[in-house]
Amino acid sequence: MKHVVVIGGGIAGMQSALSLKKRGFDVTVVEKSNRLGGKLLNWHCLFPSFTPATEVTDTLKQRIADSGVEVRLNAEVVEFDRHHVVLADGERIECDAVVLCSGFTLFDARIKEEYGYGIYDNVYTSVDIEAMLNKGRVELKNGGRPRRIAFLHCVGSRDEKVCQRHCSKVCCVTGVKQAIEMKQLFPEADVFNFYMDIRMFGPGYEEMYREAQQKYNIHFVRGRISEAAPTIDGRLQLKAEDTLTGRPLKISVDMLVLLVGMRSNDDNARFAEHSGLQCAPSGFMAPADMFLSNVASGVGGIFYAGAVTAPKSVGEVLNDGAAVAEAVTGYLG
Amino acid sequence: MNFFAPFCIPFMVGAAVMAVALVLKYVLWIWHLPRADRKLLVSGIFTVQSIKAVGEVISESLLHRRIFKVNPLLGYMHASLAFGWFLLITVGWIETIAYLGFRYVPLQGHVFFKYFATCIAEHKPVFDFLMDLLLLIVLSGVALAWGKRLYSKAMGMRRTTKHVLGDRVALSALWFIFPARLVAESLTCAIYGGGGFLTGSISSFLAEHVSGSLLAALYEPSWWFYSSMLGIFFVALPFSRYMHIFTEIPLIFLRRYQLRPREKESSYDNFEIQACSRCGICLDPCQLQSELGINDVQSVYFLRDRRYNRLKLAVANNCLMCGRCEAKCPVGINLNSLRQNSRDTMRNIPDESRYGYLASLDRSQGEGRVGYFAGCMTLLTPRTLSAMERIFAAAGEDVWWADRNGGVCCGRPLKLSGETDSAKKMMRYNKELFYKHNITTLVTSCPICLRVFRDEYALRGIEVLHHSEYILRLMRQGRLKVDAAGGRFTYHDPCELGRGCGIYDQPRAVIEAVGELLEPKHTREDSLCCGASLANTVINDAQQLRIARSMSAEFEQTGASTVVTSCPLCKKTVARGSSLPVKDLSEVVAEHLA
Amino acid sequence: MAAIDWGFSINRPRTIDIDNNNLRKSDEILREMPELQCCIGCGACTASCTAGNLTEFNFRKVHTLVRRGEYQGAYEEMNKCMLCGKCRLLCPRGINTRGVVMLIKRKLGDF
Amino acid sequence: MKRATWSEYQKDIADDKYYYARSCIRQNFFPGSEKAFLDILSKDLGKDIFDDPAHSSCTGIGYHSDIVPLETIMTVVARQFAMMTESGYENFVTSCITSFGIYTEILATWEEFPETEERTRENLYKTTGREFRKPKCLAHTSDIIFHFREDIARLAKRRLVNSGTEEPLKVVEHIGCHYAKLFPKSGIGGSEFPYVLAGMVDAWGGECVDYPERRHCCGFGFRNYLVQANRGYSVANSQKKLESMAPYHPDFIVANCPGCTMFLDKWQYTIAEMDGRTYGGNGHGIPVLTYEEMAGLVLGYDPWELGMQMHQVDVEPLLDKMGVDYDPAAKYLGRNGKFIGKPSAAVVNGCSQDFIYDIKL
Repeated sequence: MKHVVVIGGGIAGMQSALSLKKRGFDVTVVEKSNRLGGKLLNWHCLFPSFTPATEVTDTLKQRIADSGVEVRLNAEVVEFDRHHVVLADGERIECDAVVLCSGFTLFDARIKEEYGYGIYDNVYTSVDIEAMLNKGRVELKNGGRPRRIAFLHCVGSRDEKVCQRHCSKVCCVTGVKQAIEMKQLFPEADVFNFYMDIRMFGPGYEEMYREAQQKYNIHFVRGRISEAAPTIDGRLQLKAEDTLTGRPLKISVDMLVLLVGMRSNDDNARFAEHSGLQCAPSGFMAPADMFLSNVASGVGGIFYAGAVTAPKSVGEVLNDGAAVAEAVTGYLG
Repeated sequence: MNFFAPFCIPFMVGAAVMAVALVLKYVLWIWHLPRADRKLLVSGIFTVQSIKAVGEVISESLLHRRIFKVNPLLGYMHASLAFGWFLLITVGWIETIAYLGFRYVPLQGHVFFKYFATCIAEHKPVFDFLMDLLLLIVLSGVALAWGKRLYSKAMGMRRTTKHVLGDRVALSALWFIFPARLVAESLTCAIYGGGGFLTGSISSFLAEHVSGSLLAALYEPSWWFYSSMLGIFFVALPFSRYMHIFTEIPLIFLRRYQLRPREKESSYDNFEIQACSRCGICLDPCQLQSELGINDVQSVYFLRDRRYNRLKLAVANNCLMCGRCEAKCPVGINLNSLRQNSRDTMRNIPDESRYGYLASLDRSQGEGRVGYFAGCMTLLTPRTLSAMERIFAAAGEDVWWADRNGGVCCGRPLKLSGETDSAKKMMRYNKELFYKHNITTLVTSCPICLRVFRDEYALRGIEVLHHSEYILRLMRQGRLKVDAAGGRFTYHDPCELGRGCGIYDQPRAVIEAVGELLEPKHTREDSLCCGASLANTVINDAQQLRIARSMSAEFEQTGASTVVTSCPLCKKTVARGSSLPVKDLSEVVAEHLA
Repeated sequence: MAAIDWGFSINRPRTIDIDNNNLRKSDEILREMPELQCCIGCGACTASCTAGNLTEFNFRKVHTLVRRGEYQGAYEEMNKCMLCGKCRLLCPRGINTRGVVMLIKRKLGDF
Repeated sequence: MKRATWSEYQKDIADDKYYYARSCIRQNFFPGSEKAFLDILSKDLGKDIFDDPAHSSCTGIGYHSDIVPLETIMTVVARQFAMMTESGYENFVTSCITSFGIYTEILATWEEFPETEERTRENLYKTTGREFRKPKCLAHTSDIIFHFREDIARLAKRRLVNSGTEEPLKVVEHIGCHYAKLFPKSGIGGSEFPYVLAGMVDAWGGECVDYPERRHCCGFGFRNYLVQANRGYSVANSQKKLESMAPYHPDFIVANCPGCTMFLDKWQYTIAEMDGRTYGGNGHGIPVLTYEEMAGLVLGYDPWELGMQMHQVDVEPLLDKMGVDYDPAAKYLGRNGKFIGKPSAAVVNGCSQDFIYDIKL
């Protein structure tokens, strides 16, 4: 039986492994952390349906458990080619094909220091908010309820200044989703979303956006926040341009949420160099082509699934998992 | 003979209050009429119009001819109550005279004649019969009114008016008056004998089955009850919807003298407003009611709120002003004009500086005796514009294009919203523009503009035509030839063009010159509104769309392959609601130019 | 006392100061017509505007400023509108634009 | 204060042997400051600093006002470096933030476009016959004071505390835009959280105020000030900062840029006269200090020696708070003991208005 190693145990890795197993391959999932699920484990609800993220991760984990896929946890890959995957402890796993599902890295919001993440209280990232929602306690540092919340879109996306030119695709939708969640938790609070463009590309997203505006009275201001500064009463003063009126705008908020983008993994370049793969200018892995071979790499026997090639939504990642099995089957016969 | 008994007091008080209130109201209203209206009144009073008015009073106020047209049963109900009661009073009067000869009998003597006549031994069975018959007719009306409360559909009404408390009190009193009279008269007959086929037979039944002492005990209270019901009703009448019973009479006269509601609220409006019986006939035609379930803004509620000074802007503004209810109002109240001048009162804020930017503006082009005013909306339906261009060219007409490059709005939308004085500024601007370019004919594709050009602009020396009229004229003059290529069309009457300007036949004649015309279920005077009317600034987009979808469905049922209309706003709206292609009349003509 | 000509005055800030703006009327307007919040700033209303093609009137901008609590001059701007209704036919978000004009005027004009 | 990030922006500052370049405008508005800097360095800290009479203006104001072309200013800067080279120094220290920005920008330009450096060398040689070496270390004078802030703290005679309550003084620090906003790496603490002045305040016992408009420009803006009709913009920017800091009740403002110090001081006078608004305690303005004056006070210098009588906003309330001994009668006496003149009473110093202003709106 042909052996395929799936690098990464997030949802892309799990779905790829399941699809490959179904097609009769011997599959090993190599995950560097101590559990399967990847970044989605930290997520509370998924847009636009507000489906709990655990519904996806738990189901996939259960299916993996039932499928007979071999799972290697705490196993970090240092290098690989089509026939070998080398782990940090020096172990070499022999295989016939490799599916790289190593996903993405979250943008470190501290780099945009003008927004004060890690400097001022009550500046959070979208990831922090999901964690707080998971804990069931969203509150200010002092335990209070926010009266005014600002979301800033495109933190670490579409920003030459931090060398992240690409759009991270999901943050807009997440921003709208979290704004609604905040409004549900704090109906008395005013929520302002500061955006450059609102990109509602998927089914039900635009509808959710509209609902956020009309039903939840969330204010959308087109303009990027230039800086955050503390106020005398411990809040944050934000400056932006309200570009639709052509006027600068100043506002104090209790809570600032930065919608952090996805950036490419630092490993990508190393993997690419070792295995002869191509990286896109964004640093994400470049598939063989954008249309007909979008889960294949330029190197036979090495495949991609999920956000390792570009920022993707959960649904798209899962589709990649199914598609890669088809591509691997074509390759291994 | 003594014509007083204590039980008469409630009736006498009621009648007195009513009389004073009515006289006061009418005198004040007439006193406050605008000077021009008073002039019309004086000059009309000794003309044949007064005689015609008397005829109309009989046919409408008593016989309710127009309600008969809506629904015969509903008509009978109203007529039996109004005319029946009228006859009861008249015949009762004659009866008194027949018994007592010509002598002074106080009012209560006539009304409670049966009570006071017990001392008269002589009986005139003819009157017993007549009076019983009339009572029966009125009672049948009351029974129908009860029935209408329970099952209004039988009278062709899906919905009935929700009444205010005062109306309910008056209504209850009214319902009890005639049964109370029947009981009182029957008891009287049971004790004293007499009575016709109705009261007589009930009294014999009572005499047989009820002890004499009980009858005696019930006798006085029954008259008290009857009198009280009358008293309550009369006191309530001037302050409730029953004010319409009397008010319709002066209204008919004033209307015959050409009095109408004006741009601003005036004293005359009182006659129209208080002539509303709140019959609720205006409810069913209203598409806001039937499609959107909005049930507190219709004309009956609007008039009621205005009458009691509790009109809200949201109610005044929430109306398509499609005119469907006005066309059906049995009293012929000018509902749109009244709503219009209410909006004026609530929204008109004169501002001299407003629209100062219009001065010296002229973006028109071309030269010709015929001017074409596309209208703002037509600029969003460029097919109409190019079709008109081809039609003008085919007819060899030199045209002055007033607003092809963007002009100034005709002013009607603003007027519809109540900002009357500001709207006049736009009207003045356009009027001057028309005169400046020396046109003799003004053609417009927009019925909204047409309406205001005709009603308000007073364009002396300029003939104002809707493009449907103009095209038909060209065809009849032989200047425009179309090939009868066939095709199955259905036509939507725009509210402003049909009910607003009375133009129904011209567009139809044009369509029939090209192909077959299939009428939708609601058509001509009864046509439905597309829902996007500029008169309504309250309903939202989804609600507009719901109206558009429901009314468009009728076009599909005709089997036509194209919907034709002649209003850019209707065209855009029907196109949203319909799966059929929607074309302006001019497009159809331009496509079939021979 | 001597008179001194400075030759300049202190420029007033152009900043929209959400903290110090009185948002009461803006809130009332949005409560009465929540759909106004749906504006995505496409500008179709302003592009087609009959009055806006004759003046500086910019419906989109004025209602956005009103939503931010900037009422100064908004009533006068809205008064440039002819209420012709073209914008309502174009708004991709289905906003009752004529209703918005009337509502803003009513709220800011206090009638 | 939660500012960990400042430590990520550090630069090498030489420990000794400085070539000193003066500022054009400071010598007029804060004449004691540059002398104080030279005294602190040479007398208190025992460093070698050369105040070269042969150096010139960097022409930065002319450059930013579109009067001096880039080629010209590069050659002028090259001459400054030539003077430094000829005097045998390689650590260039400039007293002006505008100049600091100019030097930084030109050095970066030469780095990116070596051909411009070659051309400049040619131009300099052709015009003056001089040659130069680029400085090994370029620093602003505030960088130097920051560098020795602990030494100064050890030598301190006073601290930045209220002598009555021993509470730290509340200090607004303002950094000139051209210090680190052009090249964040060129300033200590970068552009978002510059630490150069805050470090001094922390070291000498004061407490910095982190107010919302902390990073905002003072409004000088060269052309905004130089053209009279544009001054309204300039003053509006200072006002924005003052309004933002006022709720924190700062005891004084310290700035490291000649223009900022001047405008934050003088615009307070203008605002007070025009609008009657003042931002400090008791209806007074907020005193504005240079970092040398601040260091001088800490080291026990006489305030009139430091030139503090030249401030628009009176510094006496601050001196009283710090417990500085001073002779009020000596305030307006020159170094030769002669009366140097006295400014008119001003609203910003708590006096009633005695002018009618014709303000064009």
